[in-house]
Amino acid sequence: MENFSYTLVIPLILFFTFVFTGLFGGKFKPVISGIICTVSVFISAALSYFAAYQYFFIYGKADGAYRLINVFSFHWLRFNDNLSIDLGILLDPISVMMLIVITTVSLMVHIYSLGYMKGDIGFSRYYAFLSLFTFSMLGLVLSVNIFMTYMFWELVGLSSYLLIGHYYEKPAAVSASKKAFIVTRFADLGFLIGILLLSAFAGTFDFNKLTDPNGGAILQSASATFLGLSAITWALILIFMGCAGKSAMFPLHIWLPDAMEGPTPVSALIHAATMVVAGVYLVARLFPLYVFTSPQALEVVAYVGAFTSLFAAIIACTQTDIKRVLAFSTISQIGYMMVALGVSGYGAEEGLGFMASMFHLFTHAMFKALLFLCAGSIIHAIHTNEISEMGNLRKYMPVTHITFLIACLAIAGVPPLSGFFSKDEILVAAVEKNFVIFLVQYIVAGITAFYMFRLYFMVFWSRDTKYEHDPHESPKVMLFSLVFLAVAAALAGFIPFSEFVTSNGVPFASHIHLSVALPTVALALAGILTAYFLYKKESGSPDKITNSLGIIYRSAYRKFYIDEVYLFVTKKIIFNLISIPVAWFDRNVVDNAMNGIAFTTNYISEKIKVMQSGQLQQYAFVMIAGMILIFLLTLYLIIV
Amino acid sequence: MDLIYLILIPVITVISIVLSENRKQSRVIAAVGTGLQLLFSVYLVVLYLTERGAGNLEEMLFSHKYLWFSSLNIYFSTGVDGISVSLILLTSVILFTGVLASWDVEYLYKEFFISLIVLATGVFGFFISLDLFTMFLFYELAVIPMYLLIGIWGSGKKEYSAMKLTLMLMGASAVLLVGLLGIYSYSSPTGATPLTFNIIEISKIHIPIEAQRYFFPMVFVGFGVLGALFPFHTWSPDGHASAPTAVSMLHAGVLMKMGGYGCLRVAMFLLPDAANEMAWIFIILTSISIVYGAFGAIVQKDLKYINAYSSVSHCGLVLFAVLMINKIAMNGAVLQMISHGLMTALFFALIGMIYGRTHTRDIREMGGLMKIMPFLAVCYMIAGFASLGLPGLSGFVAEMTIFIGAFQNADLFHRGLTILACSSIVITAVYILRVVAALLLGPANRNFPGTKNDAVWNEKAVTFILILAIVGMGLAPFWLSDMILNSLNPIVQKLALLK
Amino acid sequence: MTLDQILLMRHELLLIITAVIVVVIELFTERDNKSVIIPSVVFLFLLVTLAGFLPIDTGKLFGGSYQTSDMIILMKNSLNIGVLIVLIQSAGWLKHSFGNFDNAGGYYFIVIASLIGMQYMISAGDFLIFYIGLELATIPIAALAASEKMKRKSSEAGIKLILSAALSSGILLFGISILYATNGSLFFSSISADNLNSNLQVLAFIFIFTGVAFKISIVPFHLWTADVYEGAPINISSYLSSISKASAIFILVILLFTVFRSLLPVWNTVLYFTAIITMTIGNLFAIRQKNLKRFLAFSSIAQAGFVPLGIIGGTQLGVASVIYFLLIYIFSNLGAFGVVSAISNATGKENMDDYDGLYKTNPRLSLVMMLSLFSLAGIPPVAGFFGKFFLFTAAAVQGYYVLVFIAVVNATISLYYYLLIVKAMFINKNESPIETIVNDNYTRAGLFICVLGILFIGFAGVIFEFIESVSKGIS
Amino acid sequence: MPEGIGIQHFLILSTLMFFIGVYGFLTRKNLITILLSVELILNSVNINFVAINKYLYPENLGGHFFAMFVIAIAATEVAVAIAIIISLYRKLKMIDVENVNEMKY
Repeated sequence: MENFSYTLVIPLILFFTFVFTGLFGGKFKPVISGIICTVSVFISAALSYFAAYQYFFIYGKADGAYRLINVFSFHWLRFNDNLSIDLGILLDPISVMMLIVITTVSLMVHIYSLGYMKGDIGFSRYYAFLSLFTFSMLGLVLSVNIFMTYMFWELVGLSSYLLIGHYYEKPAAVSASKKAFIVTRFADLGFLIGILLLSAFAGTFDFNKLTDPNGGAILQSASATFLGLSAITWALILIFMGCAGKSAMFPLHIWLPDAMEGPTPVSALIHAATMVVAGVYLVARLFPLYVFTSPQALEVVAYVGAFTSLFAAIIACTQTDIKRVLAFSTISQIGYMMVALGVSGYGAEEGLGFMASMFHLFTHAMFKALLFLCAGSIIHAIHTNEISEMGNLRKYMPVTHITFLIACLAIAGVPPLSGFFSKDEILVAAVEKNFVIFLVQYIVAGITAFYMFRLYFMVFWSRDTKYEHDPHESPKVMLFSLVFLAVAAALAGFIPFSEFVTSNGVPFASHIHLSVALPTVALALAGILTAYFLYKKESGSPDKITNSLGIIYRSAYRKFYIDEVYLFVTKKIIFNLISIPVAWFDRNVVDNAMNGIAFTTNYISEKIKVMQSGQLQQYAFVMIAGMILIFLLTLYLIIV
Repeated sequence: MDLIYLILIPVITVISIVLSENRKQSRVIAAVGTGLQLLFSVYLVVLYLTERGAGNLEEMLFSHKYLWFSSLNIYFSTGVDGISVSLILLTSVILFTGVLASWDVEYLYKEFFISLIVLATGVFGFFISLDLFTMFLFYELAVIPMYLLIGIWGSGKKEYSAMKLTLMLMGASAVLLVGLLGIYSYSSPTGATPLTFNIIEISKIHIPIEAQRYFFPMVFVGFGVLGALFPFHTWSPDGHASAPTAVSMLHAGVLMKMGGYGCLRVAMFLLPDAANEMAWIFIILTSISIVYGAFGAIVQKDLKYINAYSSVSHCGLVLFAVLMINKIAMNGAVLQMISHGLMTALFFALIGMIYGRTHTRDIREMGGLMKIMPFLAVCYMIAGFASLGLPGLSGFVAEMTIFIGAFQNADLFHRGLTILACSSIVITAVYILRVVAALLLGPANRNFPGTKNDAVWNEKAVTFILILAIVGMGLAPFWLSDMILNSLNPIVQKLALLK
Repeated sequence: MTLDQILLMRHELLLIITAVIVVVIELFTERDNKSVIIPSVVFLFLLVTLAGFLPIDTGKLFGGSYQTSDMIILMKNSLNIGVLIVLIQSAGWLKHSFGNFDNAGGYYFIVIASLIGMQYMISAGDFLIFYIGLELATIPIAALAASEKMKRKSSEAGIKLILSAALSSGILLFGISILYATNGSLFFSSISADNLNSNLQVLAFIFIFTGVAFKISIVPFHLWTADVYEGAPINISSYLSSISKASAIFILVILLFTVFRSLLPVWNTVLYFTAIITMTIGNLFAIRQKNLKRFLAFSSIAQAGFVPLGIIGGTQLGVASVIYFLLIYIFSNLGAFGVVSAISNATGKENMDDYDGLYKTNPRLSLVMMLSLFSLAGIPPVAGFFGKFFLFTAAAVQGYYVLVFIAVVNATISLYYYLLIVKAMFINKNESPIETIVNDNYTRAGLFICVLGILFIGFAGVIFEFIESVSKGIS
Repeated sequence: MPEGIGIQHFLILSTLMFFIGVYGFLTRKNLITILLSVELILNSVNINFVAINKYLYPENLGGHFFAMFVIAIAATEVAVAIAIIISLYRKLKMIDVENVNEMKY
């Protein structure tokens, strides 16, 4: 029989690399830590590919369906007979697929960073944290237990925090990392409460039991209701809140654009390819639960995803920071994945959306990582993020140019690049289920093409910018990654994804739906053309348009003031209206109440000192009076 | 195996310190004595586990009884279960690191170490006592040295803080004493047996509920004050802020745990009816503690105040969990005690070290310490992450156990407040990251007086031991958790039978 | 009457002999050789104290006018120990105050005479002996209180003590006369044989209670205390606050448990309220005091307020805890007074501010002071904790939870002001602290005995067991 | 035994004396007078004892003895008190009780 126990090495090797480089990274030359980490990621990636091969082609199938394989698990923290936090490894199509995504992108980023981060004083720290992140992300996808997911969920948040704050002397980076952590932490609160609710009703944390369509968890649920929705719906919505936080869904998306303060390879790895799709992954992981117990929750997922994708796409058109454009594009694309899950059903063909979502996750990881790495390459060359300061870069950086173009075409959904296939499946799934959502996604596809090519033209064409010193193409290690990913982004669409990853594990064959594909491609081309005319050559027309749009443009540029709202809530309400009053209350009311006891005692003491007047006769009087009082007291007692 | 060594070792250490001739000698003696104590505690844990592994199902292991006052039926009776064993281990770890952290004490060094160890003796005695009398005795013994330690070696408005702390804790012990005496006076319902202070014996009888209704609040509040129960927590911020490093460590790390332990072992165990009946009142108070402490911490500017308020919040969680009356939550309570003890000790140790270099604790005056003293800064970050409940560190284990346990109670009241308590993890993140950002990150602000060197060996040892414990507990909580879970059986059974 | 019977009074007889010897020594020492009196008297008294512990018969004398029991012997022994400490501690004062020990003989004679009065008082079997003992215990002390002829305060203390004492004994006597009127007997045994229940008897009880409560300084009969303690020489104050108070409590216990046994409900109530008010008033006044003698006066009032917790309910356990408490109290209080006296003799400073930074210069004195104060406050592991705890236990077992609660709260308040002194000694900074004092051996010995008592009486369960066993007879 | 005079007369007399004594103690300013008031109280007690013994319990002499002792002790008390008053007078040059208040509060 199959033996997958080597998969244990996939995450653990990275953990040990983290510990090793973290503790001793300062002891030897920085590049050595980089190489150690890269090698271990390579080992991890190789094992992942091997595992994927074994799973998908040899051992994974049983009775024509891919099944869950519990490689191993042990009780890490036992609460009672049913509830325990287990650590272990679970293999199923999506987790194996994620293994590929994570290790591939991570490996590319590791290699890329050897060039990109060269000379950085925090080089070995950077690599240690990259290992930590990859470890946590792998742990997350391999979880056997929802609480294990939560643990690694937090850990990826931590590594994201650490990596965003890599340039910790830059106040912007510090506050961005803080913001990312706190916003996702807030979302995780929802996740946690969701888990608690879920465990209270389903009585288990175990994915095997939770997601078994015939299992007790699903059958037992939906008994209690609260505010009109069943408890399980609440639980799933709350868990989705956690996903929304991690995956930067509206309104919890605000941390992602700021997270671009981190080194660009980090953005590629964490904030484009892997961590931000953890939310999608989790919804997919709990998908049977969503489908069978709570269609409402699934609707929430779909609508939030749709709105976010539109919202972020609009903002992306207005941003002038190359990484922020990509960040909003990421948010928008994740919205796609959420929509796909939200409109999906359970089963082989019925689960088209599920498949499409995972497919898009896969392709998106490739081309978005590529985009970010290209952006990194550009920033590496000219040391700025502002696209207004770029232009005509195709002359200086040919490889970057070509790979960037491939990625743009892929994301815009131009066939035969990968994005076309996955996006098409999503739209097909949507049109079958909910036309409004389909329409939104359809429009977003056009906008996506527009803003990506706006970016492309402004950076690589446009005006002939004078640079302080001529930009140069990036070193070979970086280009290697770019090319590798470009190939992946171009070809990934040809993978027959529905043969491997489906909601219930049963493979099916998917095809292109021309009725949906053709209009979409047409719209994408329209978007590209618009961008071409507006931005190919430097002209005044974009400014005219923005001026005519006026307040709409300004508010989109300011990201619809969501940040300001948050700032208001945190600074004005939490800080000024809760915390400061609480602190004041504590110091002045509670504390003074305690001091007041002491004060009163002293006060009484001061007031009664006249009793001790020094006058002998007064003493005698008190004595006699006291005696009489005692007598009266006893008399009273005797009478009563 | 006689637990009395846990008392004897510190006592001998104290005597040796008295006889020592100079500063070097006394601190070495202190370190050796507390180190021995630590080894002994580890040995105790090992023995305990082997004994349990061998199938010993007695409620208390290694129990001994020495007759003390026969007419009052007072024994010096000792014994440990998983809960006390783990807390003893915690205490000895923190004591040892506390001594190391005070390596450079110069002013009245002998007295300092003596007071410190006397304090710890009180704590050890408290945890091994099975008799309410000795328990109370050790409780007070642990509180009083605090006055001197803060008053003499403290900083800031130390006299005020020391007095406030001592009086509030002694006031609490006053309330507690009445409760304990109440339990004693009802400890022989039939009159056939003499009245007793022995916890195990009392747990086997049933105190009338009318009496419990009076004594439960007294005992709970009495211990609760030590566990920073709202609104009786105000001794804690001032006390922590003024105390010297090692004292803050022991105080927040260990002393406050006596409150939680007492609530669990005495209030809940011996007065179960009233505990079931009146828990809701205290659940509300502790919920307030949790959120209130966290919010209070957000705006503080003094590092120690931040931690003090954070302790209010975290210790509130302990009592909150204790009141949830189920095994998981109570397990979480004990885990939280240990976890909070370790990380808060680490925090205070680091604050002390940073203060020793910067001569300020105001976060506005510092910044970019990561650049200036990277070792301390990294350790501080780890402490912070432990505090905000990051997986892999101890805080996560404890908090999650509490939340899961608390959520097992299937009514809206408990669950609603559990959700409220959960929200503290977000607020905790806010203030921890605020401190981390302001203190460690950002451009280096070198405009503080004092030296700018990084940690020296004893400081490294302190942080290393504590972080090791935190990580150890965070990575492998199972053995600790199982040890505690089994020991909770009698308590939970007694409470649940009456529910 | 045989010799054996006479020897029942061994304690008193030995004391009388000692007193006579003291006079003889005083007469036959040269004027510039008076210092020899101190060691000889202390040695003599040490012998007397030790002799008190020898086994002895119990029984009655003079037709029941005089009685002893194991408990009474224990009480006497405790008083002896206390007086021994006082005598030792007085050496410094005698030297300092009267130059060359001029009045040492007289002083010792008077103190011993007063002790004889107390012992007779405790051993009294009828009201006559009781009254004589009481007066014999008080009047000489008034003379001593006024003995510092150069100080106005001393005379004031004397006159306040003698006049209030006279008034209180007048009241006491009036009470006795009423009791005599209702009963016709002055013997305790025959009075207690009657069932006291008439209102007149209650009235008599209250008069008598007032007289004794005055000696214990139970509020509201306490007002003389602070002034007298402050004005009188320190050793007299410590004698008054420890020995005199303890003896009065002993006799109160005996009276309540034997003579007024049948009025138990009445005196329970009376004690209940007076206990509360005594503790509270004592504490409230003590908080503000700056003069240490005055401070200790109020502290001793507050301490006396705890005693009724043991008496109330009238149980054997209670009596045992009262005796135990007092035994510890004597040591603790004498320890505190001993330090104050050592410092006062050397420097004349008696104010709390003067003690700032004392630990720096006089660590041993400070430590003794701290231990004594902790013991008074009832902090473990020193003996005071055990004393208080057992008192509270005795009351709690009887169901007086509210009273216990108030008492414990008061104990906390008392901790506050005891800590003020600790703070002064250990924490407060002082530019010019009291210089290092070289104590003579007497002071050292006196303090050493106190410290021994404070440290070990609590731990020694046997002592409490012994007290508990001898107090069986009373209830 | 005089005709028409019963125990109640003595008791009334003694009670009056007692309270007059108390009153005097509380109101007189001169220390000597206060001392006299104390004597009044003690003598009222003596009357009590003697009268009660004589009228109610003539079979034994307890009351009489008691009275004797009280007289004797009162004398010593007065002796000491006077001595202290004299010592006080030497310092204050007066014996007004209101001036004996150096120590208070």
